[in-house]
Amino acid sequence: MTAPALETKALCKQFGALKVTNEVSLRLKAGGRQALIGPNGAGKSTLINLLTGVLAPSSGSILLEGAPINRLTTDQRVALGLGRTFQINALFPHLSPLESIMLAVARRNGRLGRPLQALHRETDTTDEAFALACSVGLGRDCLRPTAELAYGRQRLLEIALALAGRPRVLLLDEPAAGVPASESFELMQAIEALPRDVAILFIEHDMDLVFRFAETITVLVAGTVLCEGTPGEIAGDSEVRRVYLGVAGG
Amino acid sequence: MSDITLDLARIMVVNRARWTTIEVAFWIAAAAGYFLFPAKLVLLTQMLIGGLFAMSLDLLLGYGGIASFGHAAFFGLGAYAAGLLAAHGWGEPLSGVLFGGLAAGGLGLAFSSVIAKVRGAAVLMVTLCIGLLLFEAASRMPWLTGGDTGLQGIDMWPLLGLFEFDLFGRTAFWYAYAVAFLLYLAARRYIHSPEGLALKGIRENHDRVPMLGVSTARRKMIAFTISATIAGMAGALLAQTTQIVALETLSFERSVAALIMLTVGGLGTLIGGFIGAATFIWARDVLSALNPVYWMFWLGLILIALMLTARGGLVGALTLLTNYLARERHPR
Amino acid sequence: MIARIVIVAAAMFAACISARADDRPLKIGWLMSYTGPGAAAGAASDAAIEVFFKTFGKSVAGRKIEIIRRDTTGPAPDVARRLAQELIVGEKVDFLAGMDYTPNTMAVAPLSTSAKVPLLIVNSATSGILAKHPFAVRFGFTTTEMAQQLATYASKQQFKSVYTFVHEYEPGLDAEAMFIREFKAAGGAIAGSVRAPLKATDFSAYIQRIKDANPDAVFVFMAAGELPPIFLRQFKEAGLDPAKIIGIGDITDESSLPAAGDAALGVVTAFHYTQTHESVANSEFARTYKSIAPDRPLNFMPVVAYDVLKAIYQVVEAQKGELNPDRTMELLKQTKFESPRGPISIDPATRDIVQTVYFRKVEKRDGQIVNVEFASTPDVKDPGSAR
Amino acid sequence: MLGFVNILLGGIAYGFVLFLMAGGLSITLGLMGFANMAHAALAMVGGYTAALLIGKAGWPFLAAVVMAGLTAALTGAILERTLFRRLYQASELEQVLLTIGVVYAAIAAATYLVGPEQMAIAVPAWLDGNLRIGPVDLNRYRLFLIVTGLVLLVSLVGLIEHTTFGAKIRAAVFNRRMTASCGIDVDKLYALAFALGSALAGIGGALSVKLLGLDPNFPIKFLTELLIVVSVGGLGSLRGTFLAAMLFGIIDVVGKYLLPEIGAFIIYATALALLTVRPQGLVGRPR
Repeated sequence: MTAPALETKALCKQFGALKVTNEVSLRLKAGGRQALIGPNGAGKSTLINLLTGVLAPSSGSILLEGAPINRLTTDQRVALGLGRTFQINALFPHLSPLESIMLAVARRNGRLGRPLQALHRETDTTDEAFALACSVGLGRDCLRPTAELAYGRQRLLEIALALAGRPRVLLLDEPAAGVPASESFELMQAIEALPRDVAILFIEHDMDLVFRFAETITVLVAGTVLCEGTPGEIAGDSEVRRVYLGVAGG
Repeated sequence: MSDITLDLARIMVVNRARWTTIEVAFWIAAAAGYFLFPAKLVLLTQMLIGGLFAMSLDLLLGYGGIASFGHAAFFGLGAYAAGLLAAHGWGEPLSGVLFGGLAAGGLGLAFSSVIAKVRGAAVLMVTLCIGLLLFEAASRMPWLTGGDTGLQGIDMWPLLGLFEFDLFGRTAFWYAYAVAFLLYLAARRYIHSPEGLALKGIRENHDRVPMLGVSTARRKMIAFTISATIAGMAGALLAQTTQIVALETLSFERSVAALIMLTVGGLGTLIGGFIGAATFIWARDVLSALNPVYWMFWLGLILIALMLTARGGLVGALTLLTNYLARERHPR
Repeated sequence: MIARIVIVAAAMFAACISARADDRPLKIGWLMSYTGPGAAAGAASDAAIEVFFKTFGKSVAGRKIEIIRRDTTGPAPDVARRLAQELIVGEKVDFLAGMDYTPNTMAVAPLSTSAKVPLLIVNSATSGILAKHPFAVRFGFTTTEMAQQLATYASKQQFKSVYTFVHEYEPGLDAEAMFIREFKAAGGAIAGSVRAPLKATDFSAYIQRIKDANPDAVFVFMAAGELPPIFLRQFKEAGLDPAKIIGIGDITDESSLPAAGDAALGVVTAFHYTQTHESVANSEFARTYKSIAPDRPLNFMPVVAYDVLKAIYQVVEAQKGELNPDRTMELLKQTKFESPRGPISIDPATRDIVQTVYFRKVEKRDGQIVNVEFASTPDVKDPGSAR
Repeated sequence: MLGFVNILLGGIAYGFVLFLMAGGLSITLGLMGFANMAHAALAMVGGYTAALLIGKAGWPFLAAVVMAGLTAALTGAILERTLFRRLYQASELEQVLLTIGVVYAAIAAATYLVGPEQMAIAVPAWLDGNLRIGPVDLNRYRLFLIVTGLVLLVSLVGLIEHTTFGAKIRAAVFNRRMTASCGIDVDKLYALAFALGSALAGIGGALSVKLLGLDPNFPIKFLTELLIVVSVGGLGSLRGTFLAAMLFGIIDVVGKYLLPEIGAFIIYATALALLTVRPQGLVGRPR
C-alpha cells in the first residue's frame, strides 16, 4: 500500500491558550481529490500555513509521501513536491506571467545558482513555461505585466505557478474566491485538467465546486475535524448540516 | 487559439536582455569624454568609479529591493585591501583589483546571513551599523590604515607592464573604463540570468518566492556577495588611481552619495547608476568651483526638486524620450 | 566621427601650450576647506587674500594675479588630489598653495613633485612631508617644534609628572612622541597618555583618567576647530584647573577662544602667532584685516596665508614674471621677511619655516578673553619626527 | 570609586542629551513613519536661536530655550507643509534623499547666516559649576539635563499614550484611511505631530549646545547617532528611545573610560547585535 501523498498526525497549533489547530489527523491518498470545508475561523488557513511551513506546529507531525517535513523550510517543502495557491493573489506585479512561471521552472531544472548563465540562452525554460501558460489558458496575455491582468486570469497564473514545480500534492486555497461567473468557466476547466497523479486538497466555500470535484470531504470546525466522508455521506450528515449550514435537524 | 506563438515568446525574452540606446550612448560618451575633456581625466575616472559603485548598490536596491545605508563599507574595504597590497610591495593593478573585490565579497558574504534575516527599515539600520563599525575600526588602527591621515605609499606598477600610471591620469582613465565596462557586462549577465530573475522576484513579492521552492536566503547571499565584490573593486580602482586611501571611502556620506546617484540616475536600470554618478559628480564639481563656500545649498535644492518631481530618475525620463522619438519616427 | 573629435581636441591642446608668453596671468591654485569641519579655515584665508590684494595690488611684474579657489571639503585626499590634478593640467597654475590638512598635503605633494609646480603649505603640521618633495615649502608650523618648546618649558617649571592628551592623527601622534622624548630627556616623568578620535565630542571619560592620574600638568594637542572649547569646558566642569594645561596654540585659537570663555583662563600654549602680538607689521595687518572682515576672528590662518602670497609675490617679481620652477625654489629658499607673526625665514636645507615660537597665557583683558605673550624662543626650526 | 560615579553620571547625562534630541525623531520617524534625516538640522535651528537670543539679545536662558523650541516647530511645520507632506506615501528611500537635500541646504544656509565659527551658549550662574552632595560633586548642568529629560519623558509618554491627541496620531499612523473616514482631519493632525517633533528637536538642540558644541555641520555629525538610538530603541516607542539613549550614553562614556583605544566601536557593535536579535527594537512590537 503506497504511503499517502500527505498525512498529518495529531497536528496542533496554539497561540497562548487558544488552540487554533486541535489534534488534526488528515490522510490525503496519492492522486486523491479531497476538499476541506468549514465555517469561517475554523482554522483552515492556519492548517495550510502549518503544512507549507509558514507556521511551526506546537505538536504533531506532517509527512509528505511518508517522509516527515516538520523541520524543512517552506522552499524545501515546495522543492519536495508540495505546491499551493493563494486566496488573495500574491504574484509579481511588474513581471509577466511568462517570467513568473520561468522562475519556478528554472528552480525545478536546477538553473539557479549560476549568476552568469544567460536566461535567454536556455530556450527549454522558456518553452516549458510557455507551454504551461497555454495549458491553463494564459497563452494570450503571458507577456503583459501581471498587474494588468484581470483578477480571474491571475487565479489561473496562481495554478500555473503551483504546477510549474511539478508538485506531488497541491493545496488550492479557495481557488474560485472572488472570480465572477463569466471567468469561472476557464478556471473550472483548468482545475478539471489537473493531472491525475497529483493529490489535491482544496479549501472551498463554493459547494458546487466541492461536490463536483471532491472524492472525500473533511469538515473542520473550531480547529478540530468534525467528520470525514464521501460527498454523499457529508451531504446527508445532520451534524454537518447543523454546524455548517445552521439549519435545524434532518 | 492564442495569437502569441512560442517564437514570439522566445523573442520577447531575448529582447528584454537587449542593449538599450541609453546604455550604448553612455559608454560611447564616456570614451569620447577622454578626448573632449583632456584636463578633466581624473574627474571622469572618478565618475566611472562612482558609477560602478552605484551600480553595485543597484543590484541590491533596484533589483532586489534591499536598501543599504552602509554600502561604503564594501567600497572602503576594497580600497584599503588593494591599497595595503600596493603599499606593502605588490603594486600589480589587476591582481590588486581582484584582491579588493575578494576582500569586500567575503565581507558581503559574511554579513548577508545577518542582513537576510532582517526586513524593512531595520535593513537600513543594520547596514548603517556595519558601515559605522568598519569606519570606526579603520580610524582606530592608524598603524594599519593610516587612520585619519589616510593610507600612503601606494605606488602602482605599470598596467600590464606597459602603461605607466602618470600624472595626467591617461592610463588610470582607460584602466577604470575597462574594469567598469567588464563588470557592467557581468552585472548585465547576472540580472538577465535565472538568478537575476529570482532577485527581481524578491523585490516584487518577498514572501511568494519561497512558495516557488526558491530559497530567499540563498538568493540574497549571492546578490550580496556579487554586489559587495563589485563595490570592493570600485574601491580598489579609486585606491589605485589616486594612490591614497582615506577614511572617507568607508563613510556614511559616501553610502548616501551612492543612494543619491542611483536615485538621480534611475533605480533598477543598471545604467542608471552610471548616469546618476556622472551627473551628480559633475554637478558637485561645477557648483563647488563656482561657489566653494555655499555649493551645498544648491546641491540640496537640486536634490529636493528631483525627489519631488522625477521619480523615475534620469533614465526613466530618457527612456520616455527615446520611446517618444521612436514612436515619432515610425508610428505603428 | 571619432577621428574628427580627436583632431579638434589635439588642436585645442596645442593652442594652450603656445600661449606661454609672459603676458599670461599668474595663476595660483588655492586648495582650502570651505565646507565640512574645517570651513572656518577657508573663510579666514579668503579674507587674507583680500588683504594681500589691498596691500600688493592685483598684478605682479605685469602679470595679472589670478587665485583659483577650490574646496577640498575637509580631510579628503582623493578630492584634493583630483582638484590639484585639474589645476595643474587644466588651469596650468604656476603655484599651488593652501593645504590645511595633512592627508590632503600628502595626496597633492607627489603631483607637485612630478609636475614641478611649487607647493606652499599653510597649515598641515606633520613634519615628514618636505623630505621627499623638493618643490614643497612649509610656511605653517609643525606640532613637533611646538611640543619640543613645551617640553623645555615644562622642565623649567619643575613639573615632575605630565599627562599627555592628543587627537589621534598624524600631527597628534608626532606631538605626543616628541613631548614625551624631550620631557623624559630633561628628567621629567609621564603620568600617562590617552588619545581621542577626531570625531569624539564627549571627553568626560578621558578627563576622568587625567583626574585619576593627578599630574602636575597636562600636555594637550587638538586640531583647531569646534572641539577644543568643549574639551576645556568639560575639563573645568570636572573640577580641574585649566592653568594646569600646557598645549599647542590650536586649543586656544582666537576662532574658538570665545566659545571656551572662562574655561580657558590660565591655559599656557606655544604657537607661532598671537593676535595681541605687539609689532608694526601685526597692527597694520590687523587694521586692514578688520576693515575687510570685521566679525571674522584674526588667528594664525589668515596670517600664514598672507605670508604665502607675499612670498609668491616676491619670487615672481624677482624673476620679472618669467618663471622657472627650479629658480623659483632657489628664491623661495632665501625667503626672509617680517611677518605679522614676527621675523620668518625658510631653512634652505629642509625648505621648512624658521620662526619665533611664542609662549602665551590666556587672560581676561578689558572684558575680552585673549592670549597674552609672556616669553618666546627665536629662530626655531622643526626638530623632525620623534617616532 | 569616586571617579566611577562621575563617569556614570557623565554617561547618564550624555544619554539624556541623546534622548532630548532623539525624542522628536521617535515621533516623526518612529510614530509617523516619515524618514526625516533633517531632524538634527531642526535641532541646529533651535541651537542657533537660543545661542543668538542669549548672546546677542540678552534673553534669559530658559526663555531662549522655549523660543528655540517654537522656532524649530515653525521651521518644521513650514518644511512639512511645503515638502514632506508630498512624500508621506513615498518610499523610505525617497523620504531619506529629500530630507538629506534639506540637510545640505541647512548646512550652507547656517554657514551663510551665522558663519562657520563655533557658537557657544552662556549658561546662567545657577546652572554653572558643580554642586557638592556628600563626597560627590555633581555638575549642575548635567543634573538640569537629567531633570528636564525626565520631565520631558513623562509628559511625552502621557501625551502620546494617554490623550485623545496621542490616540488620534497613533490611529492615523496605523491606518490613515480608516482614521480619515472617522472624520479626523489627518492632514492637520500630521502637521501638528510634526511640529511637536520639531519643537522637541529645537529644545534638545538648544540644551545640547553646552555639551556638544554648535557649528553648521551639526546636522551631519549627529545624524547617525540619532538614527541608531531611535531604531535600536524600537521605532515608534518613546520608552524604547529613552532606554536606547541611556544604554548608548552610558556605554559610550564608560567604554571610553575603561577602553579608550576602542572608543565608539563598542556602541556600533552593541547596536548591530541588538538590531539583528531584535529588529523591531528593544521595546518595539514585532511587525
